[in-house]
Amino acid sequence: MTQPQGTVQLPPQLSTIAPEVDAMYYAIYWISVASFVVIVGAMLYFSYKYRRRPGHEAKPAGHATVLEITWTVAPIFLLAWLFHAGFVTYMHGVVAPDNARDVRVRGMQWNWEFEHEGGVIDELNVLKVPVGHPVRLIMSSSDVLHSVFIPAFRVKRDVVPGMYTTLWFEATHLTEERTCERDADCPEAHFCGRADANGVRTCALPLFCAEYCGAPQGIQDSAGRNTNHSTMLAEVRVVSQEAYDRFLEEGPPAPAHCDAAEDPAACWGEGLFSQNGCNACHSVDGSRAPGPTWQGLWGSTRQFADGSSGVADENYIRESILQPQAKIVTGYSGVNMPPYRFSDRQIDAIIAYMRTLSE
Amino acid sequence: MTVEAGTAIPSSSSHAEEPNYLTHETGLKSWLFTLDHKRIGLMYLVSVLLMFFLGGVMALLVRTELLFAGETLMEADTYNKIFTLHGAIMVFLFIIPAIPGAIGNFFLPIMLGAKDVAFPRLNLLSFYIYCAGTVLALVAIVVGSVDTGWTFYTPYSTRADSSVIWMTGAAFVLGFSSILTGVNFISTVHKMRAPGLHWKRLPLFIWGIYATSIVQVLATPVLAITLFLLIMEKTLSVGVFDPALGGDPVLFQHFFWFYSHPAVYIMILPGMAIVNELIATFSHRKIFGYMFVAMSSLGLGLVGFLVWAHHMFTSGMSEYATMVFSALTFLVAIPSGVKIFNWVATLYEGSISFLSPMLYGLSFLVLFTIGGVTGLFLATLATDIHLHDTYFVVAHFHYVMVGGTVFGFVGGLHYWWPKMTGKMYDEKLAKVSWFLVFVGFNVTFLSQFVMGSQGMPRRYYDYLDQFQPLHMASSGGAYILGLGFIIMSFMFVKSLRSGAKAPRNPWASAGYEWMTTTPPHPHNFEETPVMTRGPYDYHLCTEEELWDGFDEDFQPSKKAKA
Amino acid sequence: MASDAHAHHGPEYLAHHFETPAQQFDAAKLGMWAFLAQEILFFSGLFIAYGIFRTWYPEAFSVGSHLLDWKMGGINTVVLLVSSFTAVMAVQKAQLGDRKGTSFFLLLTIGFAFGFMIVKYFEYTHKIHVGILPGKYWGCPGFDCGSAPPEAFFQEVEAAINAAYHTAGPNLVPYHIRTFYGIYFVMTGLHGIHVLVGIGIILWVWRRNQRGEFSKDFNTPVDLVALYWHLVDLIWIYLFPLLYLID
Amino acid sequence: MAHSHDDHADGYHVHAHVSTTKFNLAILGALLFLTLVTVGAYNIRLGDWNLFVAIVVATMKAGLVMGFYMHLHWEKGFNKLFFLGSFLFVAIFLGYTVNDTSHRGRQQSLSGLRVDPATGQYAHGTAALITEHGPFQPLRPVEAAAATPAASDEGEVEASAAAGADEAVEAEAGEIEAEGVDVEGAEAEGVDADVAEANVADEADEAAADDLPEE
Repeated sequence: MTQPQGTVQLPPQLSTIAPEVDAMYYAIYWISVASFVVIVGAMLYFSYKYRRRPGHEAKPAGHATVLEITWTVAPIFLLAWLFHAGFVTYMHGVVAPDNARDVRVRGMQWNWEFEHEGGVIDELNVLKVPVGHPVRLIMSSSDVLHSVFIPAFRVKRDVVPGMYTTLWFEATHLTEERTCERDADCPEAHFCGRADANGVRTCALPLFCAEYCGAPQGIQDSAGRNTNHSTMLAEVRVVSQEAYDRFLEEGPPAPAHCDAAEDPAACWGEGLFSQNGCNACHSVDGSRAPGPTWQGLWGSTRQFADGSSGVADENYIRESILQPQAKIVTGYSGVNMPPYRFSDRQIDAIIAYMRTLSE
Repeated sequence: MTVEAGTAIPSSSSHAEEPNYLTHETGLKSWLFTLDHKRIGLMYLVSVLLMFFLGGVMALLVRTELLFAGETLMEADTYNKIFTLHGAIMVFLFIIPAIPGAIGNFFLPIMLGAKDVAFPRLNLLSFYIYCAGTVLALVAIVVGSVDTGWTFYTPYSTRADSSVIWMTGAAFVLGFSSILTGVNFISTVHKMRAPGLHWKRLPLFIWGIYATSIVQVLATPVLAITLFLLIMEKTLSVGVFDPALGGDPVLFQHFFWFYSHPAVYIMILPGMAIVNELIATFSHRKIFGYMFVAMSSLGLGLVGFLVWAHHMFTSGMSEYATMVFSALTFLVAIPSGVKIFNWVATLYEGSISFLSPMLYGLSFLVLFTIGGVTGLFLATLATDIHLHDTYFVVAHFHYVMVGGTVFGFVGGLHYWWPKMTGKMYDEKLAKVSWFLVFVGFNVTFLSQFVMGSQGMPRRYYDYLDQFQPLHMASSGGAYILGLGFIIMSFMFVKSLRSGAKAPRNPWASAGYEWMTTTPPHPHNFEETPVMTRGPYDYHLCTEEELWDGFDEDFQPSKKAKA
Repeated sequence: MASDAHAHHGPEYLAHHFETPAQQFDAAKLGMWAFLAQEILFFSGLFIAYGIFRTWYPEAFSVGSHLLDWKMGGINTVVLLVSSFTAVMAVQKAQLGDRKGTSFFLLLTIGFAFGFMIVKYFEYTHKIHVGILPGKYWGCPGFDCGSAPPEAFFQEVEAAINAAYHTAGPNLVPYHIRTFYGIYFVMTGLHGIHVLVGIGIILWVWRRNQRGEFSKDFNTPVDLVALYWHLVDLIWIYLFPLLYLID
Repeated sequence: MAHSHDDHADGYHVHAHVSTTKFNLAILGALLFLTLVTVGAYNIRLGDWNLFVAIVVATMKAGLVMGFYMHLHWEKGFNKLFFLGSFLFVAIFLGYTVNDTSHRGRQQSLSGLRVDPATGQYAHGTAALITEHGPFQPLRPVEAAAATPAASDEGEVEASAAAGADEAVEAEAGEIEAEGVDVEGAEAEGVDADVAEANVADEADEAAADDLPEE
């Protein structure tokens, strides 16, 4: 499958709606060029022909009602057509097909979080979508306005706090997953994504935040870049449907740098522990925090607020992550841990990490 | 125009002894407390030019930062403040008051043959309210960090720090200056016309300013209440716009654009108004389809109220609203088109001279046409979704606001400069600066069209490498544009210091304002004029009216008189 | 009629840039109407916010309204209507050249305006004291969110919930009641500011009248200030049922 | 002088309408009567017709004030047009804005909605108290509510929700039920006394503050 080429004006068409939108774009473009040539051409011609010079005098202007009415009324038909065609295409882009796969999108200053069917949350700022299948994004924001904009798909929709908005698209081509060092290494419409833990960067389609969402003073992301509206950039990876299904089943794969680790699962678990903000409430060194410390937690006997007790085994940990309120350890009632959704493999990784804290 | 028996067109030789508004009273007090609309107009002119300079510096800072990807000159948050200030200063402190406040104030009563505007005290008051607003805006710059963009979208603005209150307060106050000016002009146009000046003889400049005034009076209060609610939201937490308190952020956008879209017409209508005068004078011809052009101004003003939500097609509002607003938006094209067609038709069989004001007038036609047709991309729903909030939009509104309003304003400034100051300027330098401004402007913003349609979002501090060449081109254009304006300021300063004395009617115009002395009499006309012909009736003008006081030194096309 | 621009040729009250008193009067009138149109648009934003949130959150508006005392609002409505009458009488007296009558009715209007503000003062202070406040200050007596609301707060809200037409059930406060109070305070507050401004300019016009500046021929300022005052009344005519009288 | 102005031929005499005292009093009477009507309509509880009657009566009163107290009835054509025209612009403003706010989520389910009808989940960024409790909160702090049997009893809440005649209430019934469970759950956990004492507004305050970027 070769990638289509973009033009001087527009990026390549990588979604089903893109050719429709581009057809409208070029229709308007040529109408514009024609109007411009006629108006400016007439202006230049008259300017030359009737330039002030000896022996030439202006004729008093008359008025031509027929002419006036013609150029008032004639454009209406053209404009009505433009509106109609534009609206029809727009509605194609608005109403998602029934079989679309839903991806929930959360915008926050200055990151994107994508939650796939079954509660699979990919790493921040990465959106995987299947090729050749409609995808519907259900979006909301937890702080200020953002806007999802994928130029290659010709879609854009604001992400509003307190309100759901949706958009859908169907990607027509796989992204070229090649490693890169700068944008120029990537094919058209792609950019060189963020470095993973090993410093490896891969080409992907850019997903911009198109609605201004500000910048704090001197806040930097892990790569040392200023975090702000312009770096609220996610990578769109169009993968095959099989790969997408596998992803849904297994959740996001362990990060590449963990392959080399002594205990790859624990390495991944540690990453999840900090990425998902578990460290805000759980310490790993036994110090007091809003939630129980993880040091020595694995395998210990837990006393619950309702008087019962149990051993912290795999089932208990799994339940505590997915339904935190099911069993409350004495002394921690009133703490409202929200439920977290992880794939089985991720939970296994977290447990593996927890084990290392009890050794 | 003839003035009734006993008075004659002041001849160029005698006007040295005539009292003029600049010299009949002196001293700082005579300016600060003046009720003379001409002096108030000049004070506005000085203030808006200062603000234009300030906003221009911000623009160059923005473009310099964008010269290269990543940090070039400043940090991200500084950049955000700078582009916010660029927008807020240019919109609220420059473009909106520029033409009505400065040129409108100066020439509207003169063109009506009136001694002053209907409410001179109110006029001075609106100038001082403008000053108060400016001070508030400067306070906002000094005390803090307004980085919300000039649109103050919630909930970002409700959560940003309290300097936003100063800036929104400034816009609130400036709104009242704008409203009072509008009220004043409406009354003046209705009630202060000289004998014989009926509606069909009204100069098209007046028609444009009149339409603007109506829009100002009806739209600006909505901005005031919007900003008031925003301030209340920040202080009293009323929660109308903030979802964290149960409000609706999209509602803020409705409120904001209900003003700010008509505000686009508050900006562009006066620009068009000036272009009418430029084209008529330098073609020596009445504007073709005069009544259609006049009515299209009112039409634009009215239609301007019906289309505000086309700024919100991606905002998450209902598709019903999207459909209605897209359909109505196309209506804007009709009166705009009528104007353009009539201006081109005016050139036909005219006698066209290419002095610097006319160059701005013709540039307006070219640039506004580009600004207009690119509007079609944004009115059409399918393409707007792709282009919204990208550099395409930035380029589009700069073509309308700068290519339209600023070119109109600068053209008008050249055109009326001799009448206002009594001094001529260096035509050669004027042409050089026009050339630089025209070329610089197009380089700056044509590249932004391409960037935008390729997907470069606006208000970005940093960008992908693929946009690098176009950003550099755009910044380069901005420097050329800046240079053009520097040469222009030099030219005007030079004219004030050593410009030759301006004759009564340097452009051989039939416009009413050229019939009085230069600089004008403190009461505009020594005696109340009686209009017996229209302002563009060149065929009814006497030799004396048109060519008297005409001096070959300033007027390269004098030969054409024959 | 080329008139001499320098010399004063009309009555004293005729400004130099007008030709005739009628022109001056017409210009002033038109300017005032344009200004009033501006006021209408100014308040429109609040009415639209009101309309949208009332459709979205009928329970909040129902309960919120029952927390207001319609009798207080009713008294204020009557006060403002009567003050409108005194204002129009002041205009009539001025038109007839009755200086004393004009002053009398102007003062009466000011008196009613003060009456209105006094009633508003009691309403506001009670609300603030109890903690019936907008947004995050809901339930914060005197804007102090550190202290618990007084018992009166709970009793009043409970009574309102029980009396409201749209309600969710006993002891359940609709969250958006704080939005209703946001709108209530902004609407009545802005209206109150207009009343205060009105008091100021009526006083000023009264003073000019006392100085004998007005006559049968020239009384435009009285006319204009009355127009402004009627507009203030006009807005209250809508505010009263929309805020106080929701079932 | 002044003869050349066609629109004010008799320049020295300003012609304005003068109303008689009797007429002004009659208008005042009508206004007071209409005030009685609107208060009366409120007190006989018209329910859904409340807004309609209120608007109609208020508009009649406004008409009287504008027409006769403001002398609009005798005003010049353009003044009338300008002032009354401003109401047209208000109508445009209202009509088009409401066209959006009351039609969100019609074409594309979910788009523009605040609650996902399928899951009952509120969109992110909603007021924290709503995401926690739904659109209705217990009047008294949870601890106090426990003391009042009516408020804490789940069945009671459910019943009242079902009894609510209003559609909106019906729609929210699920939420209330969920909230009832919450209350019960909180009790079962023996909520920290400190937490319970903090009043409802405080929680909102804190929650809102939590949403703010702290940078």
